[in-house]
Amino acid sequence: MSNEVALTGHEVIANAMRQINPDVVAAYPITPQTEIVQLFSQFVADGKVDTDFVTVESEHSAMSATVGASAGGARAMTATAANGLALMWEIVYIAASTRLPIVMPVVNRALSGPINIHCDHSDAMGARDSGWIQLYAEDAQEAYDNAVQAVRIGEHEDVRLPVMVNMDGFIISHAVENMELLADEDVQEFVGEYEPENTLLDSENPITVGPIDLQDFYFEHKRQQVDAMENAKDVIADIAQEYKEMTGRGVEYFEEYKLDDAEIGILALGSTAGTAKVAVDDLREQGVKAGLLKLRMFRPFPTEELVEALKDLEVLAVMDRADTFSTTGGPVFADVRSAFYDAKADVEVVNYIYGLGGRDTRVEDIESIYEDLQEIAASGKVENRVNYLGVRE
Amino acid sequence: MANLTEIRWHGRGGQGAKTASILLGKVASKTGKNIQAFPEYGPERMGAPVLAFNRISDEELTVHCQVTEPSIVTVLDPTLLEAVDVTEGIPADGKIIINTTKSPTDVKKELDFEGEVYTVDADGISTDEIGAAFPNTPMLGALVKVTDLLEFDNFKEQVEKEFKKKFASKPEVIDGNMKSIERAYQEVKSE
Amino acid sequence: MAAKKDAQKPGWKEVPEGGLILEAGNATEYKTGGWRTHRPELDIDQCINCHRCWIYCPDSAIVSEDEEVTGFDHDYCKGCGICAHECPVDAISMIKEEPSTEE
Amino acid sequence: MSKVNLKELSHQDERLTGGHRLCSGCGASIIVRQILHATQDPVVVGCATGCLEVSTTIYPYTAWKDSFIHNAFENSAATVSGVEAAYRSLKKQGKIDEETKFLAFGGDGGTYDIGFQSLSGAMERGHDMVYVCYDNGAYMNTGIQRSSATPRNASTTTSPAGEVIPGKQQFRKELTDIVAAHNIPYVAQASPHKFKDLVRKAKKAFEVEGPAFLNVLSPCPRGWRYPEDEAMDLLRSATDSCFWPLYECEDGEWKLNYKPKEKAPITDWLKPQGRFKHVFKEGNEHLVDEIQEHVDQRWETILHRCGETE
Repeated sequence: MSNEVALTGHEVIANAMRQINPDVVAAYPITPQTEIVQLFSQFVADGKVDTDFVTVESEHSAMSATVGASAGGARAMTATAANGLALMWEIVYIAASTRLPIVMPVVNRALSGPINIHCDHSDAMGARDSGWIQLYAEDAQEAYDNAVQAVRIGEHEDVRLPVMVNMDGFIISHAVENMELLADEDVQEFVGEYEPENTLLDSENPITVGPIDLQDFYFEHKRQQVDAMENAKDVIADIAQEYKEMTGRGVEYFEEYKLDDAEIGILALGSTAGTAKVAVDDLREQGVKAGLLKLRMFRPFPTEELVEALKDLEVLAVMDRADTFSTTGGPVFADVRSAFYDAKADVEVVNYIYGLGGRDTRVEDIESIYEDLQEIAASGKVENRVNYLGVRE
Repeated sequence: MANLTEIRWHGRGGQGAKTASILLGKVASKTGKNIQAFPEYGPERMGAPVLAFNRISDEELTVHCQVTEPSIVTVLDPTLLEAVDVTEGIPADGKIIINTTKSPTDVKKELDFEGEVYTVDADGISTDEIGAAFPNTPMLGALVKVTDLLEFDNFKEQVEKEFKKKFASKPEVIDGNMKSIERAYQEVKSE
Repeated sequence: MAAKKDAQKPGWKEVPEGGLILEAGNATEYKTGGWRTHRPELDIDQCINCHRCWIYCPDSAIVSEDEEVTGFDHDYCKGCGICAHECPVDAISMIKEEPSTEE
Repeated sequence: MSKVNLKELSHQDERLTGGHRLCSGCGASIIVRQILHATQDPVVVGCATGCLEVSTTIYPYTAWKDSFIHNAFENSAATVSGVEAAYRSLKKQGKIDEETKFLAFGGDGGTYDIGFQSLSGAMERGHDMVYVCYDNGAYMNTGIQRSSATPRNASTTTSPAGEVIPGKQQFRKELTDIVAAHNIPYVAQASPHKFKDLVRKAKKAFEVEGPAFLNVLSPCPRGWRYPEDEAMDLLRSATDSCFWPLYECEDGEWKLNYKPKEKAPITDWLKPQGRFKHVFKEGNEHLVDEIQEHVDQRWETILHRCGETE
């Protein structure tokens, strides 16, 4: 049982949270996440959830309290964006290393400075090495699907890691789109009861969480985190399959769009992937063999699977809505290009940094990338490995 | 995207441009359309000129950039005609619907605009029916009239459902809102 | 490769996840008695069992059984001397630890 | 509330074991033991990064017999807020049924300074927790750097007594008062040498519904520089000189808990401590005077507030 509705990304995520009915939510408002917190507060006020809602005084405390709640055996969630995520930073790492299955929607927004409230991925990309699973969504529907699945992924006994559910700020969060909400009971059944193995609140079996971990054991604990990430790949795929059986929707690691016979392709994540589909359709009508790979799972990174999906392209453009300032390209580009090194596939990989601070990225902009790719395919020459799309010269 | 309709709403912060776009989106969605409704991203300040947008299509919508070439533009406040270029990006066969007491011919001249111009006194209608100037709901009636996006009776039925949700705490305003939609639908003027 | 000293310790597949310690109070396996330079000695005849030494001990090292102070847990006593200093009847004295003469 | 009887308390299990690695003669573990003896319920303990935390939970060992969580330096109060929220939620849902107490520790660095916001937030929200600051007046864990709890003219490694500047230039922040301004049910200042007072206050703090805050003076032989067996003497001089008044505020009612028969001169408190050595150099008499003056003023304020003056 599900129902078709038209909702904002905010409403969708707040409803996912209502349906998940977490034991604890500790959150602080920040543009463009604020409405999630507001809507969820109303659910709390109206008694629609059992959640103890902790209205913390900062994001640092939001993540700190969420860690405390999760260590206390609660199913715990928070949500944030940009500077809020930055303020949480220290504890974001602690949540992962303590192996707490916290689910956190992140409404992606440019990280200051200068201050800017609009969409890019500099917030979440900065946290790419924090040990959190990261899922990205093309639209509100996928953000919802990811949020529901994230609970199961994070809590899986082979994983036990926190999950960031990313959604483009304003573009998705503030837009109303058609989507399908599952019935409350279906979500409840899908996520199931949370049964933590160890909790602070089991006085029969008291535990110590977060001890000082020195040279003799720290490295072993970090090695375990990598192992959990490795396990997460199978778990994410399995849960996506199960979700697909229930809903007919679902992407495992990525979606391949007209990629089968494609000669040139783009890899993108977030809402831009949707815009890129329109560009691909236009080009296909003109007889251009263009394709698209929309990445859903960025952490862990599906190295082999990506190479397998992209190895027959002549040229691939990786779109990054954030820069690393390494001067050698964006974060997604770095991983994709590294993946191709071992594969020894004959694919030119170029990078387009785009949309920083909410700069609109239109179908024409994406078509211009495909034009570049056609030129590279024809000439065999790459003039600029890293390109800045839509920035004024 | 052959049957894609893109709409731009002009208003002032507080006039309900965003609400109107969302209401239109939600209602169109109920009639089986694929829709998007979104405000111009950013903080909304009372009185400042604001924008909101719709995309309505029979096909799935994946595009996520801003609307730059709307085929329909709706202006909630006549004073905006002097403040902003409401005709920006509208193709030659586009339509513009304005809340004003002026005639379409006069406005067309004023705007130096090639396409179709429609006017309706949404302030007057809402003042009569709701007791204050809420131009956004009557403008929806006018918009349905001048486009063939939605079938009017079905539209009204869905809007009423939305109003019942939205105004659950003050059901007395539903009738006035419905009447103002009906009147704007009847009273919108073309050249 | 792990250093020789650490090679005996459990590997990453064996230790509990997330740095959890599942055995509450297992610090007792770690003896801090070796930190001591002076050792408290109790004159049981003098002791009035007021338990001031017990409440002031930083190392939970005063042994009390059935409301009687019976001595010290030398596994943990670090020899700070607060007990001796605070004893109202001077029943505790601090004796310099001698190097072990055991063969 | 029943009187605190040490013999009775001695029947209770120790909840902080030996084998922790705090300094010989450290005040923090004395405070922890006294506070844990004030309840028989299971406790979840949170602790800010600091001496207490790094010395009691060195992986794979823990000195805590209760559940314990350390998260980071500045968030002991927020972390315990979260655990307490989990408890409330799970209890409401019938998933757990026992009584549990929540106890957060922080040093003065983790409480007065970097953890101040987190503390304020937790107190304002009204979580049912006892927050204990073990105040040793500097960042002792990392080598005695000054904090906003460091007394004026104390020499620390970041406010050293030099040729020109005689140690820390600011008087310490009155954190107990600031927390009291949150209008929480119970706030008190205590010291472990007055163990009956401290255990009683801890019992009260555990008993009240909502947040309670205890600011406890914690002797540190390393940072204060005194012979470690003299910790309690030093604390006595702290309360006898009125440098560290013992008082409490219950539901807005202030009460003085200890009034020395004769107020001791501040030099009794300063002199045994190496960190104040420079104030006794010839020509520095004014440094002692200004400390004395400040303590006198502060004492008057407290007496007045507690209704001890006409």
